[in-house]
Amino acid sequence: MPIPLDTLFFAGALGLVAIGVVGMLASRHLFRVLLCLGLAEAGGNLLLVLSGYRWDSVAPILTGDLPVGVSMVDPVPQALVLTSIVIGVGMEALAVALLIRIRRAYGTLDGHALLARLREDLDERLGVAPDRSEDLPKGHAPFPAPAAKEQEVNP
Amino acid sequence: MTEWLALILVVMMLAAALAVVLVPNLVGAIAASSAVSLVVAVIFVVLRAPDVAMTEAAVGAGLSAAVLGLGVRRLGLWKLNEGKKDDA
Amino acid sequence: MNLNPIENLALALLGGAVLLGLYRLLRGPSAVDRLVAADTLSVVITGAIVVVAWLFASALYLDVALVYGVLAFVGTVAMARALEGGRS
Amino acid sequence: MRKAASLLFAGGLAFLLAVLVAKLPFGETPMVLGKQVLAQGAEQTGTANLVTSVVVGYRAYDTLGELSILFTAALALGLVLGKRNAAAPRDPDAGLVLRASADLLLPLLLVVGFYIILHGHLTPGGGFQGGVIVAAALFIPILARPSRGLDHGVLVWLESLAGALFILIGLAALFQDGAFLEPLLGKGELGRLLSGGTLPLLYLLVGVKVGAELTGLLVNLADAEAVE
Repeated sequence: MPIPLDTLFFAGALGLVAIGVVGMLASRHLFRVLLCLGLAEAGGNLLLVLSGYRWDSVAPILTGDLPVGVSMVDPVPQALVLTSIVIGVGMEALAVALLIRIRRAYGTLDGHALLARLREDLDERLGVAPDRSEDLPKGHAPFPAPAAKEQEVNP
Repeated sequence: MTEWLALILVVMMLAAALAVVLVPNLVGAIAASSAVSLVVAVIFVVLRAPDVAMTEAAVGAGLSAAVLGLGVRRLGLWKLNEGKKDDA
Repeated sequence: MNLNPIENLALALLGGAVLLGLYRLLRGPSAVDRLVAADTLSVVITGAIVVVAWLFASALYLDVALVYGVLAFVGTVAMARALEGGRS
Repeated sequence: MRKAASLLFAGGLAFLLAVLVAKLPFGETPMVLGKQVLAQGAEQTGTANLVTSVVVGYRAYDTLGELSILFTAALALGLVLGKRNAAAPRDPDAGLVLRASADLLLPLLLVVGFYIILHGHLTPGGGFQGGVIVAAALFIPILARPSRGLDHGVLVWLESLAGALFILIGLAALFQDGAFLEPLLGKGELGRLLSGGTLPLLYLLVGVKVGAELTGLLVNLADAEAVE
């Protein structure tokens, strides 16, 4: 059974975006989140180029042996995607550098552990007692009042 | 014939993308993501976009794999542990 | 698109090679297997781009294959050095 | 709570993409802008590759912005990683195969890269692709012999020079009672190497700048000390 080419490629691009986004949301390791971000980016680029495609046309480059009256694909989305890919690799390198620093500072790249650490750090900085148990109501939690730190916050 | 080839390309792209999410070892995941950008480059060629295909080939095959490989090496995540997933 | 038998044969062989490489990429028990599979796939896909350029009767796409063939080496080498591990 | 937010985000994204795809025309005539570029691009800019005419002709100002984004990324990477500890030992050299092939590949890759850059207005390719290839060419020897390192000063000078020349060409066009970055020097004959006025020159500068930036970025990443 022949499948129409446009449906096939659109399904592929959308599937790539979907896999990337779901992978970003589902994975805990930050490096894998970065890889999934790359997948979603590739899918988005594919969608953009697909939007400029045209049946029975040639690449937007004038050559000597071009048949008369042949149509060309839209060059504008291609130019946009060209710059998007190069910026994407710059961002990827920056993200890798940030991961190296995070690993150096916290010793882990697990997203949940990092979030917990960040929350504790912020609470400590603000002088608020850390609320580690989310299921207990706030009033029940033992609340050690750090007097010195409260003075720091409200002078 | 050409439809079947396009189907093979799309299936391979999605399968490699799933491998990026599911493969336990990070180096294997990077290899799979390199394969994804490989297929995306071929699809760009089929869509008559040689400029974009060339950029995707250069970035996806060479530069991105190099950046991610260096990152994995510097992060010390390169070990060949296949048993457990994502020892952070 | 009407193809003569030789073009059909070339496309069928390329499709088979891609499927075999994909099998090893998905199955490969260790990261080295996946890495070698990705490298093999990049060689096969370089050939596929050349065949596509022949089918489109346009020499423009050969540049893409050139860039691909040259740069796949860089990515593979970078990942191989990552597999060697960090400072010994 | 967080799972609900994730699900909401994924659902919203799926809805957005579905609406987008339902409204997109596939395989039909190009959009208004694309039609204009296809009809007049070759006469107005004199380049055979219409993607190039969009990137460095009609959208050269955006390309300048993109170059500054890439520059900012490289700068931020250097700042985040910090300065290399001079006393830290470097990685050992690679084996014989990689060292020998690095010596062979460096000139070959440089030739391919500059071919791609210089023919950007005639065949597919251009400054971005060629810049990536040049960066890969300069990076392979470092991968083979990490002990040798690379001089950052030359890279910084090349990059700044290319960026400054890009802006200078734009300003020259501005004072030639044109617009900023409008192509100068006539169109030439379509399809020759010396055609398109200043567009190939601009693309060459883009290539040098991208190559220097990406090389610096890769060297910085390779120099970052290993984490225990």
